Amino acid sequence: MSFLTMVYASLYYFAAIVLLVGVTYKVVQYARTPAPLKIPTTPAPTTRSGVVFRMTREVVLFESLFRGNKWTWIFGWIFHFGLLLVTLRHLRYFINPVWLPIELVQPFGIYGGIAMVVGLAGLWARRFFVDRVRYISSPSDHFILGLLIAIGCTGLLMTFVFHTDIVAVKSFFLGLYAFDPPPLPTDPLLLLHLLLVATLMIIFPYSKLLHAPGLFFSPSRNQVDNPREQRHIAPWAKRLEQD
Amino acid sequence: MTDHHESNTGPAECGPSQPDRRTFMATAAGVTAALVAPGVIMHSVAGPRTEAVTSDVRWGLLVDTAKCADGCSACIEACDRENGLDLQTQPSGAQPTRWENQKSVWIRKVKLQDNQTGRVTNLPLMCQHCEHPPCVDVCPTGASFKRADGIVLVDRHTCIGCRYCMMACPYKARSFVHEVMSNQLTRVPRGKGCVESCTLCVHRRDYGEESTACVDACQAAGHEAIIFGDLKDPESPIRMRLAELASRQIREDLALNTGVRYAGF
Amino acid sequence: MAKATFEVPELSQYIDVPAVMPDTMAHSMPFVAKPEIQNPLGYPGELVDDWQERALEKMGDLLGRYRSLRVYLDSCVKCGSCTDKCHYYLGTKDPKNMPVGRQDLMRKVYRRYFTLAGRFFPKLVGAEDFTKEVLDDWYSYFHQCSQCRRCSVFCPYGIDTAEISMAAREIMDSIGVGQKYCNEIIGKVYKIGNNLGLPGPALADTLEGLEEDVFDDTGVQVRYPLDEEGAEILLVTPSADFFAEPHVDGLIGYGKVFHEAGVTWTLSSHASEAANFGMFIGSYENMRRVAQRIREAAIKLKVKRIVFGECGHAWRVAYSFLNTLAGPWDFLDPRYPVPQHICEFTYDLIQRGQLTFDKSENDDKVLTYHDSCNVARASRMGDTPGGQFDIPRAIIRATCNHFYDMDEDTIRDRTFCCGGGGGLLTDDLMELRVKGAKPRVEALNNVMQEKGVTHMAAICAICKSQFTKVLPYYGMEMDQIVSLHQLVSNAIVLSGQNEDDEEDEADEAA
Amino acid sequence: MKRIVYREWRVPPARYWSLLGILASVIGVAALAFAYMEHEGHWVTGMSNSVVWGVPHVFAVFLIISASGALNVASIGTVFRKPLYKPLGRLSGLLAAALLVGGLLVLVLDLGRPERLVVAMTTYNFRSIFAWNIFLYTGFMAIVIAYLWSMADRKGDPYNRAIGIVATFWRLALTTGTGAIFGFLVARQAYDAAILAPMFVVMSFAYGLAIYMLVLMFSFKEDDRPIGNRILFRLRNLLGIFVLSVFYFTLVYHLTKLYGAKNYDLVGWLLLDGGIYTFLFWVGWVLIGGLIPLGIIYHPIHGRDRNWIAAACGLVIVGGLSSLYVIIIGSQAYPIQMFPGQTILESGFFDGVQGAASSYSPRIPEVLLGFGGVAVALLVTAVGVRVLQFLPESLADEVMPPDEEASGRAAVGAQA
Amino acid sequence: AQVALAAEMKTYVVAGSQAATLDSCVEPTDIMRRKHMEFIQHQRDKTVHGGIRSSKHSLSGCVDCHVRDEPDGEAVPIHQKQEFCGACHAFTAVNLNCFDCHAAVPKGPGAALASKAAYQAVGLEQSPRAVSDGKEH
Ligand code: HEC
Ligand code: HEC
Ligand code: HEC
Ligand code: HEM
Ligand code: HEM
Ligand code: SF4
Ligand code: SF4
Ligand code: SF4
Ligand code: SF4
Ligand code: SF4
Ligand code: SF4
Repeated sequence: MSFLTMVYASLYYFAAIVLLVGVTYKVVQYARTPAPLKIPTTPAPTTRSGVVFRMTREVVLFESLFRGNKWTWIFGWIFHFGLLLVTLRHLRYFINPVWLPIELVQPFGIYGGIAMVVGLAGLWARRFFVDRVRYISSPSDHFILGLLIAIGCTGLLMTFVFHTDIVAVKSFFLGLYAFDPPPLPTDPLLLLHLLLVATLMIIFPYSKLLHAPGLFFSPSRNQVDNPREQRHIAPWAKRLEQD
Repeated sequence: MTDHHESNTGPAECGPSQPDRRTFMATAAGVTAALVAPGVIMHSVAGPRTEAVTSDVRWGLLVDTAKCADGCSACIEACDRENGLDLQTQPSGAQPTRWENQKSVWIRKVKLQDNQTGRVTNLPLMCQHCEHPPCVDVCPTGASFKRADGIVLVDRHTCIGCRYCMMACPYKARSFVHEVMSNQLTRVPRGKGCVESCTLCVHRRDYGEESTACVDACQAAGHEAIIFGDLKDPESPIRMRLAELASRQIREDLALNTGVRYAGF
Repeated sequence: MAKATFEVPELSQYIDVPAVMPDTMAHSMPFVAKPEIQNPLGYPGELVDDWQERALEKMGDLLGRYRSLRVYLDSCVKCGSCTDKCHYYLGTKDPKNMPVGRQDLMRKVYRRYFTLAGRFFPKLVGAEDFTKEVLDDWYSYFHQCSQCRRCSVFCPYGIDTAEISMAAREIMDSIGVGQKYCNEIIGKVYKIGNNLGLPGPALADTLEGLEEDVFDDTGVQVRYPLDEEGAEILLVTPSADFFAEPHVDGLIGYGKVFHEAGVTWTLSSHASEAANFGMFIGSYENMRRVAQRIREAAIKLKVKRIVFGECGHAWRVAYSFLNTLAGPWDFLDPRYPVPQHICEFTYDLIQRGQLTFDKSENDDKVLTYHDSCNVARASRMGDTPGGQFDIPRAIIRATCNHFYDMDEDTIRDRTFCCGGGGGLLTDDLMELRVKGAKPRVEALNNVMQEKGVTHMAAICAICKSQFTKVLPYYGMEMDQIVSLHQLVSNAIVLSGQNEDDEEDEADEAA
Repeated sequence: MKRIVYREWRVPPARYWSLLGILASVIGVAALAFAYMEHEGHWVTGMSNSVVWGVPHVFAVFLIISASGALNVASIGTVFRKPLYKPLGRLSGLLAAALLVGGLLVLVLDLGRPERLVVAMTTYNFRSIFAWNIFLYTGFMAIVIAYLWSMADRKGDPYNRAIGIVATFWRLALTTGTGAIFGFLVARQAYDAAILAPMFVVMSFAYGLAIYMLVLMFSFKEDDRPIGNRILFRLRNLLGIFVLSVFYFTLVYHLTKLYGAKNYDLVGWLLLDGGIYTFLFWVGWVLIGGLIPLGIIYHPIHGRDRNWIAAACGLVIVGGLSSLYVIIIGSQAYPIQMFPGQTILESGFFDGVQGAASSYSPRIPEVLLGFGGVAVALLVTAVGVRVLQFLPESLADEVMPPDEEASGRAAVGAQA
Repeated sequence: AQVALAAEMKTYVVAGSQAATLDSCVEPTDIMRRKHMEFIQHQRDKTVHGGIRSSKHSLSGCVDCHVRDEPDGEAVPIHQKQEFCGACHAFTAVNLNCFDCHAAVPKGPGAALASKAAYQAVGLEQSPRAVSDGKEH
């Protein structure tokens, strides 16, 4: 195994562990923390299935953001939808045989990549041009946007200009599963792309990227509006009752 | 492959002899192109073309309707075979009469009667390879184009199948591939969803063959009603014939300056 | 009457989002609670020495107890969607009044002490030490949030700044930095039974007076009972309803409605307060203690149902938390939800055709309706989501001929807070209250100009008090704000009511 | 003048979602039809090498020109400074965008190689009117969005009129361009006429307005919002004028065709002898799409009845579809005249043997595809009015701005 | 870019094809892996518009050289999942529609001519298929 392959293999083992353990830890932590009071933002659904529907609208359409700010919504949505397509397309590097639905959406991933970068650029522009958003932006906000744009641009360059050996890339990742990765192509763009992606994976559990799992645990969105019908009480609050 | 071909050979009058002769042609033009080339058409490059076509030539056809025989369809069948149109099969479930109007036809026979004189004329009709082709003007993607040597083609890699060119062609020369294809020939790729038409046997042009399938067939059938050649070369047989015969373009009023000319009607 | 030591914002035709002007409100701080106010609530009397440690410890404790806090502190992506949604930002231009700006006051401390990134790269992620300056900012700006939840409506993750303000106030209380207004009131509830400190006999007096007034007006003996054991309904209403205009007109209305419904009802001197300021200071324990009084009163008076009077945050605590804090309510009549809102009660009667109205009694007014934020965004009425918007409007439509809504962006769940909620209804925060009312007053002003609206109805004691105080700053009349049940009271035709009286009143009005 | 208040469409959720459900299922069926056509190839449609554009194009062209017509209402408001029409502007913009989306979708899904859409979007042949139309359509979309923004956002207000004027011209160009798609086809006798372009323009006015009125009346009725007679009758009268103009152009079209002597046979065929096309011309185009609606609109009693007005709009739409069927398909069915003075006795390719017209009968998948386009347009509209403030709260007479005559005078006065 | 060690890589060249008997593709293998699509697309435009048939990146050439012949001489369509183009594209989930139109086996008169230039590029006169027996079509 060449030195480079070894470095990247270890990097990816490390990043994957950080990502998995970190996100699992956070999710478990969220799930374990009680929500002692009913605080859905009303009007809220009065049934579980209603909540699922509300959540779906939030996740798929960013409904609240739509009501809040159309510009952010349009860019944010373009970015995330693009990211979704890119992710689906990328699955082909990690599963073998590739599932049919992935094969079918795969070509759209390229447009997804373009959309993603466009969306990110719009979001970034807001951070400079809207004074309120400028005020609340910290270096890490810029950093994450820059990181994602860099990932997108290196990827797009590979797709359109400096092709890499996809077969070898895929073999490398499949090899990681078996702890025996074949050599990784040494195209600089690919290495850069992968380095940035590993960075993203590593910072995920410590950064605002936690919004993705966080949304599902937000009490103002995921609670059913039925406090009069059902008593809702947290374990620690129950203890108060006993004294 | 061989058996396939046999099953598709047309009426006996021109069929069986074809394959052999063409094989010979192909080999001759390919392997020993240099030997065959001299004396043939001056402008055509012998062997696979290495330089892009230029406008030094303009390919065209001259149909002498007087010679075109009633009841003959040799050119049609030859074209179908040459270009793999005979491989079209009616999709199961298609209604036969509609299918007749949906399958591709690059060249067809038309039989006319003059309203005044009652004179009957037979002629083969294909893409006229207009100099100012309306099909090219209207094509949104530029898939329809006129090659420098005057051949009007569809680049089927960029054709989106909008069929606007078919609306625009005054000769109804184009066909839309309505069904899924299989078993195509290597030299003539064609498939569902694109528009196509007579290419003046463009592959033959590029491999330095001297004539088209229809011309060869007509000759083989003994009619010699079609002549192929370079309209720009005063020495070429087609120009010579054009000088001899009174010829016209179909729908001359449209001023398309067609590359296919008709004499004798 | 309005004398201002600050500039009253100009109203415009539309919601203008101002450019940020940092620190315009840094000086705004409510009075700090004295030890004698703090102690009864179980808090240290003044800033303790090891405050930083204790505060962080408390923060850790709350993070483990409230999922909302934990998720909200982690999830914000600084998208900016909430930035122009807070009425305090719109009115004061202070960026720390942008909801996310306010959250960040706590988030930067959270990041510094509770996350890896903040521990190692504080500058990068905007983490900061918990210094005295930060604490001062906390005290200032977490008392510039009326916990109206408007920001949570527009946040893609539903991040509710109110939850964070509550937690911050709880942390500050726990290190001895309490707000005088809220904590004093909670103390009064413990001691006397209501926010205003009205003792039982005073209540009885007032209610007797009401009965007389109503009889004079209508010739009908409408009762306003107190502490009547065995009554069917216990009415819990904000203590403001007992004396101040326009609140008391609402109380008169409730009585008339109960009268027409033919049910027996009573108020309680033990639970003579619907408001629960425990919520404002984010203290589960205090909130629970206040709520328990209602349980005790219900048991003592052997009532079958509990109905709440008009008050926004009281209704939130009642609707959303009462079952949790003081439940289960298995000893009450299971056919009715516990608790019920007086509007639900009235609406139900209207639906069943049991009330007769003479709408022309309200013809001197052209109305609009202010959705009180806690009703709109933190609770419900009726069976279907959004009932809290439709039911009050249906009542207004049933009792008035002229009604127009304000601009769509400023009503229903997008309603603007009156500016006085969340424990800020105190004179030491007058500047904040006036500025914070701007967006609401602006929308009101627009319908006044365009539709000729004269009055705004509300169903919240805080809103009513706030507007009575604040409208004059904007050149409007303090009596332009009315109770919803005041309209009911005006229009309702009591059975057996004297016809002549009615005409008299009509003449007067004309 | 009072400020116009716009509010989201707030029909009860059950009703709203069932409406969306119905539209979505129509779209779903259309999607299946598309998948079938795409998988099998076009042989499953009624289209052939003779009639190459079928029912999908009828729908697509109808929707596209209606889109342009729907925007007309907004234009009248801004460009011609008729304040009465201003409150109608936003819906007009939305509907225009929605109809265009629906129409283009049908057009694209009927392509032989729809997956090459991106080719169509990236490679252009600038001599092709069709390629220009791609620009016209995407440009239209962008302009409508800008226009909507300028109507809805206060920051956009200063640009409103400028954008409105651009939109108006763009719109005219778009319909002219669509008409020119046919008008430039010298090959086909029935098309080869400059008058097709202006004819498409007036058609677009009529059909777009009819759709607009139906959508407006429906959405207002569902949400209990009032529409005053003043504005409704205004729109009705306008519709009357547009239908009359379509009539006029139909007449001129046939007259110019007759003028060129070589077209006698074509006109004769169409008016007398064209089978389904003759029927659709007289019954669909002339009677249903023209005479009956005009009768209703100018009827002293029915003309004031909302149900009758709605019926008139519906008939105009049916008539519009018929007229486009005649124009688009009839003209292809009529054989190309390649050999003047000759009769074709036999042909290997349906060249109008003995003058016979080509046959075409629509197949179910292509019709479903067409309906899918309509459903998409309606769905976009329904979602649009629900989530954004497109519909004015009221169009009752008393809240509407004064008639432009009055304000026009005022404006003149102000200038003087 | 440095060359990935091709030797360690799985190869898709199938036994029974001409390619299996040869050392090199029309370009070095690692370049082919990365850029073959550009080559053929480029060639495509040159051929269709310019009529140039003599350059080495012709699709017919790919097919002719890489297609696998069954022992009985029947060629197996190259885009099938187990075959050269098909297997690799299945691995990378790339859907090609080239073979909607293009013959996936050398077929018909003149097929050998179409692949000739590609063969010449690697130093062979022409496809052995064309000369081995007379049944090139
Ligand atoms: C003259 C024969 C020949 C022609 C023509 C040819 N190839 Fe190849 N190709 C080969 C050979 C031999 C190899 C194996 C090279 C090696 O093992 O390194 C190969 C390898 C490849 C590979 C790498 C496969 C792998 O698994 O590493 C690709 C991709 C490829 N060819 C594509 C094409 C394409 C596309 C064309 C048409 C432009 C084409 N080839 C034309 C002979 C040919
Ligand atoms: C709809 C039919 C169709 C499709 C799909 C198609 N082609 Fe072609 N292709 C053709 C036709 C027709 C020609 C012209 C052949 C000629 O002129 O001799 C051609 C020629 C070519 C040529 C030049 C001839 C040769 O053999 O080198 C190349 C290269 C080519 N196509 C590549 C491709 C590629 C790569 C794809 C897929 C991405 C593709 N084609 C898809 C129809 C098609
Ligand atoms: C070594 C594996 C491999 C082999 C063998 C191979 N390809 Fe590919 N091919 C690829 C990969 C990987 C891609 C896609 C690159 C991407 O997704 O960016 C691709 C893409 C293409 C594309 C572009 C498709 C598009 O949608 O843009 C064409 C055309 C193509 N291949 C033709 C061929 C043909 C023809 C053959 C057989 C002669 C062939 N390839 C053999 C790996 C291979
Ligand atoms: C369930 C999945 C997700 C949902 C529902 C979601 C939702 C959102 C929303 C609503 C926003 C705010 C709007 C905006 O600024 O765009 C946002 C912002 C953001 N999201 Fe996500 N997201 C998800 C997953 C992800 C993932 C997986 C990533 C990263 C790889 C990501 C990266 C970001 C970034 C960087 C921002 C901030 C953009 C900015 O700085 O303005 N999101 N997300
Ligand atoms: C380990 C994970 C990843 C691997 C192995 C990987 C690999 C690749 C490769 C090989 C390409 C070139 C595709 C081609 O040439 O056709 C590519 C493109 C791209 N990548 Fe990644 N990538 C990874 C993760 C990501 C992530 C997390 C993102 C986004 C946040 C991303 C964004 C993109 C984009 C936008 C493109 C261009 C569009 C496309 O071809 O899909 N990649 N990536
Ligand atoms: S005959 Fe028709 S297809 Fe051929 S070049 Fe002329 S217009 Fe084009
Ligand atoms: S069908 Fe193809 S060739 Fe004809 S106009 Fe459309 S894109 Fe051009
Ligand atoms: S020139 Fe070739 S393609 Fe054209 S009709 Fe004759 S045989 Fe057919
Ligand atoms: S082969 Fe010659 S004679 Fe026979 S139909 Fe064709 S052109 Fe006429
Ligand atoms: S809860 Fe209300 S007051 Fe507090 S930050 Fe949010 S919008 Fe502002
Ligand atoms: S809307 Fe929510 S996520 Fe966005 S900045 Fe505000 S609090 Fe953060």
